[in-house]
Amino acid sequence: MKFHLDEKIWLIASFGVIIGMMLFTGYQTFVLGMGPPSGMETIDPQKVDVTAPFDEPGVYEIGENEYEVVMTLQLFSFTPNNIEIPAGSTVHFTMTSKDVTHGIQVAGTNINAMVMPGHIQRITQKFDETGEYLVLCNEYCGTGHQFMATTITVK
Amino acid sequence: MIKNSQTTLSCILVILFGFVLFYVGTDGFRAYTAETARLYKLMEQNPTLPHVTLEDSNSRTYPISDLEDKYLFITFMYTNCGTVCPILEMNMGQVFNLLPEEYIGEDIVFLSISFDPERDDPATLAEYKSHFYNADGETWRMARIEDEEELDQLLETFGVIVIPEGNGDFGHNSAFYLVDRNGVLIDVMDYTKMDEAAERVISILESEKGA
Amino acid sequence: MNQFIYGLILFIVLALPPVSNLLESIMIVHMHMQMPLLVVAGFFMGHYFQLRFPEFFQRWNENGIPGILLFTIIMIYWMIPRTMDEALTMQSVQLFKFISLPFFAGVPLRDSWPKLSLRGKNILITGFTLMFIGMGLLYVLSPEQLCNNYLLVEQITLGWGFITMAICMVIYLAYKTFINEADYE
Amino acid sequence: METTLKQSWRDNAYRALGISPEDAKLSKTYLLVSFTTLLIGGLLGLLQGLNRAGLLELPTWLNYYQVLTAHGILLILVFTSFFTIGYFYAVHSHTLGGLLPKVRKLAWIGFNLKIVGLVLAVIPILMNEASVMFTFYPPLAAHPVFYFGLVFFVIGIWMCAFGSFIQVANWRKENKGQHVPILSYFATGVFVLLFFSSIFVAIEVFMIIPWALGWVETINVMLARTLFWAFGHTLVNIWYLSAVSAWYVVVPKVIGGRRFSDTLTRVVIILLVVLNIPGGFHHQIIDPGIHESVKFLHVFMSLAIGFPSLMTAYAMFAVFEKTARKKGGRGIFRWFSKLPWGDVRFLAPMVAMIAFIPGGAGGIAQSTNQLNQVAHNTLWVVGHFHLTLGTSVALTFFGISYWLVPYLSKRVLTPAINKLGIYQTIFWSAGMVFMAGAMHWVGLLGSPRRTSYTTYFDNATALSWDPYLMFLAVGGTLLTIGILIQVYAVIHLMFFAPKGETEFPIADVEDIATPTPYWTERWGMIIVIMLLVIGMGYVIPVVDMIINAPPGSPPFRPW
Repeated sequence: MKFHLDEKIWLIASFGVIIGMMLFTGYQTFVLGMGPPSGMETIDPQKVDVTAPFDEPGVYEIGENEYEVVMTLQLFSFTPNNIEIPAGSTVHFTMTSKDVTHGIQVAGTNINAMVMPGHIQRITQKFDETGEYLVLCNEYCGTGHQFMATTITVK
Repeated sequence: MIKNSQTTLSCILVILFGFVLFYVGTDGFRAYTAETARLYKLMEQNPTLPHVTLEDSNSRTYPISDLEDKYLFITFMYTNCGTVCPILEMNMGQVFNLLPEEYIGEDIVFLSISFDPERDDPATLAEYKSHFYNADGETWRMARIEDEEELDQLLETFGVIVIPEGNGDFGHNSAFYLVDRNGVLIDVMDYTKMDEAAERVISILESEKGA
Repeated sequence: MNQFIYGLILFIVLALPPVSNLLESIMIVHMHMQMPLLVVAGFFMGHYFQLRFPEFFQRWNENGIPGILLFTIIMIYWMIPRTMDEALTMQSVQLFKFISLPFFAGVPLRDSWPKLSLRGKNILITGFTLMFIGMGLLYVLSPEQLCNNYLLVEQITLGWGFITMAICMVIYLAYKTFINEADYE
Repeated sequence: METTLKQSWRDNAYRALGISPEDAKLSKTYLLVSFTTLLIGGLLGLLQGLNRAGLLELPTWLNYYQVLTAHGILLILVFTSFFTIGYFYAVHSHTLGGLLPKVRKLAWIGFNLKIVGLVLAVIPILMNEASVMFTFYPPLAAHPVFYFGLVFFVIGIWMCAFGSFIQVANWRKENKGQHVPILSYFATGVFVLLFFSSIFVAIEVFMIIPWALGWVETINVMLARTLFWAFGHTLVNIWYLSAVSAWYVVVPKVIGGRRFSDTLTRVVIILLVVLNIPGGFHHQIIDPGIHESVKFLHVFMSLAIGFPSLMTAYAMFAVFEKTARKKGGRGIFRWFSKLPWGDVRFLAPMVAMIAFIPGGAGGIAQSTNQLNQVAHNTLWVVGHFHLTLGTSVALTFFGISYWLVPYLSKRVLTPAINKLGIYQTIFWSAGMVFMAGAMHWVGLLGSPRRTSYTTYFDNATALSWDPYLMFLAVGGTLLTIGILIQVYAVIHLMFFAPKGETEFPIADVEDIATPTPYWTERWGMIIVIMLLVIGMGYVIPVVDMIINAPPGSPPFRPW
């Protein structure tokens, strides 16, 4: 195959874009620790209520300005709901689903993760700005899907 | 014709090279896994126990040298393990049963060492011990090594490799370790061959008696 | 010459510590990606050696058999669980890996492959297929951890990787056997 | 020499005689079903758009999610597959010298199986027994009949794939050593992908059926989801590859130019076939249970698909420029005016290609890990595939219909219908600019996909999305007008347009073109490489999902 010069340039540039995206993604994931949520722990989806820590979902202070939210997602609600935390705190979410596949998304933040039955999902976010954040389920889960939402209030 | 013989010669050379490569690489066709290679090396070196401080299921803290006037039959485990450790400990119990009672506690002490000191506190160890009816806390002790450095040194000396899996579990290799009265590692045995291990221990103890 | 440069670039990229660490952190990637890529790098670089030392290859590898033997030996050597482990823990073995795979496996493969008869090629592929099935079964069924640096689940994954490759090669062999290319070409 | 002479004589004979009535009937029937589903699916889409914007409340007996399931299945699965099969069987008939009787028979069997499957799948949806979306993620459990329908549909597709393979193999036997004509080569790529990717969904459905019937209690949720995306993502790319065939081969002829390098075209097809299936993992970037390093390797596998597309972009613009300059076009950009913008057969695919520029860029963006986390499951994604599938693919298919339908029905494209087609394209483009544009933007703000109208209890953030959603409704309305025009045009061209001969436009390669290497014809080897790539992508995560599986999930029916 014979390549023209401009074709060569284009192909190298294309390849460069792809490799560039790769390197940047890798740098963010492995050096900055910004990888996508990938909780590896598993749980019996039918026994969530009796398995620690999900037998007691809630907001726990685990350090200075550091909170853990142990959360279950179930057909059309989040437990706990209407969470309140002080501004500037880092929140670690530990979540699982009691029934079907859900998704958690907090508008205005980078929180976006699939929460699936049998798997424990983790995601961490620092809330600096005060306000009320909308938390919603972004994976279709049934008739009441559009009502599956709650809020995080940062004070 | 000359060329042909050269090719034959190079064939032979290549095969020879391969033979040497495999011979060196597998310690003379003996060790095909790093684990067996490790065992051969351990047996040749006979390392001595480093100084470590144990905290056992009865919350007693003492250096391992306190036990050194006796033979030690050691395994490495962690209580949260759902795969190999229960089998390892169960098999250890069988060896325990196979030994004549006269030796137990007198000439030999069984010791299960946890490499997960964070979770395996004395209470957890005591609970775990209760699953193995012959682990009495005296003649068969379960202990952790709280000091990270000491633990690492012991694991390294005995060539125990522990890889955290990230979800609270560990991948690790398993074997029976036999240490003599001077704190020298004298044998590493397959943990699935309890009879062989028991025989080996008995023969050592008996020969010592005879001498 | 281009090929030599591509091969060299590939070789250098693979040898970069972050790349090699990443590839070696997963067992199956270590064996089925890094190692073959090293061979591929050697395969490309081989062209240069062929041009540079045509005498040598002509004299010592006339019918391709010594080369393919060397290739096979090196490949088998790196399939031993122990060598994988030691490549991670011992500098010298690591070094040997980066030299042997491209230069003792990739280069001779480059020189030998075109010299082999169709039958020879098929025998080689069949041999590797059988070996892969064997290695696959070993890794999948072994209840013990064969490599100290890799977890049991990675070992099973590697086993299935071997079996997948074997299946692909069986399909290839079947395609070669049952489809008569002369019907189409 | 003699054989080539004979060959070209035969080609000319077929070209002169046109397609045989039986082959035409087959393709026409496929296309008719295709555009009927487009009409139904499109109208359902309008309902959704209006509801989502808060303008229309659906009656209680018609659930939003029911409508969405039907819309997805009809348009992503049925409209596209029937069109593609109708199109490529016409291609085979034209370029390979008529369909073999057994191949035609296979295609009819496939047709009937697919119709049976379609009916079986649609009935539970209509009864609100299968509101599981076209992705049907377990543990959502639809009525078992829904899954039986899918099985029939997949087997129907396999029949058509086998038919295509037999036809091509037969041609190659009769034309030893020659390259398969380029459009049939595309067809082979498409059917290879269809066959192998649908194996994954078949495995998934056979996992689900005993579970949906209650024979087994639980299912491995992660595994089912992964198998789905091995199929689901490839499916979308199959339609894309079908559209690309028209870009490479048909469009150059329509504008009066030559094809870009034959070798490059075939290499692009091979790359798209080989690289495609593991790309499905970028739908699971923020899933639990897949390790970060595996996800990283998959970024590469996903982005690699972008490479052949970028090659395509170059090739297309090279052809345009060359042709336009030959016609006297000048300047850096002024030559654009020399292209036949008034010809719908060019305009529709051209707009489709332009839409693929932002569409493809969005695809590259959202298949990288961290960027995906921003866009995943928001309306951005819906906007993205309405650009790629809804515009690049659909509009190319529309463009094809303006010559394919009259070619099959032995009628001609009248200037009036051509003009109508231009309007159609304008409506469609404008509708998509409104709808997909609004979707992308509001998606970045966080508005989720797959949800009926909601303000989340009058949440201020959610209320602020409403103005954008209004654009979505406007776009949806324009698109519906576009669909009505399109379906009218197809019906007209099929049954009412004036009789006559329409050409099947296949561009020739450049005279100076270098010959294509023969290895491009070795499909056995290409398939083996494809399987190896699939193995590279899937062995690690799938073994992990099986070995480290959590206890499974029982079925749920939360609607």
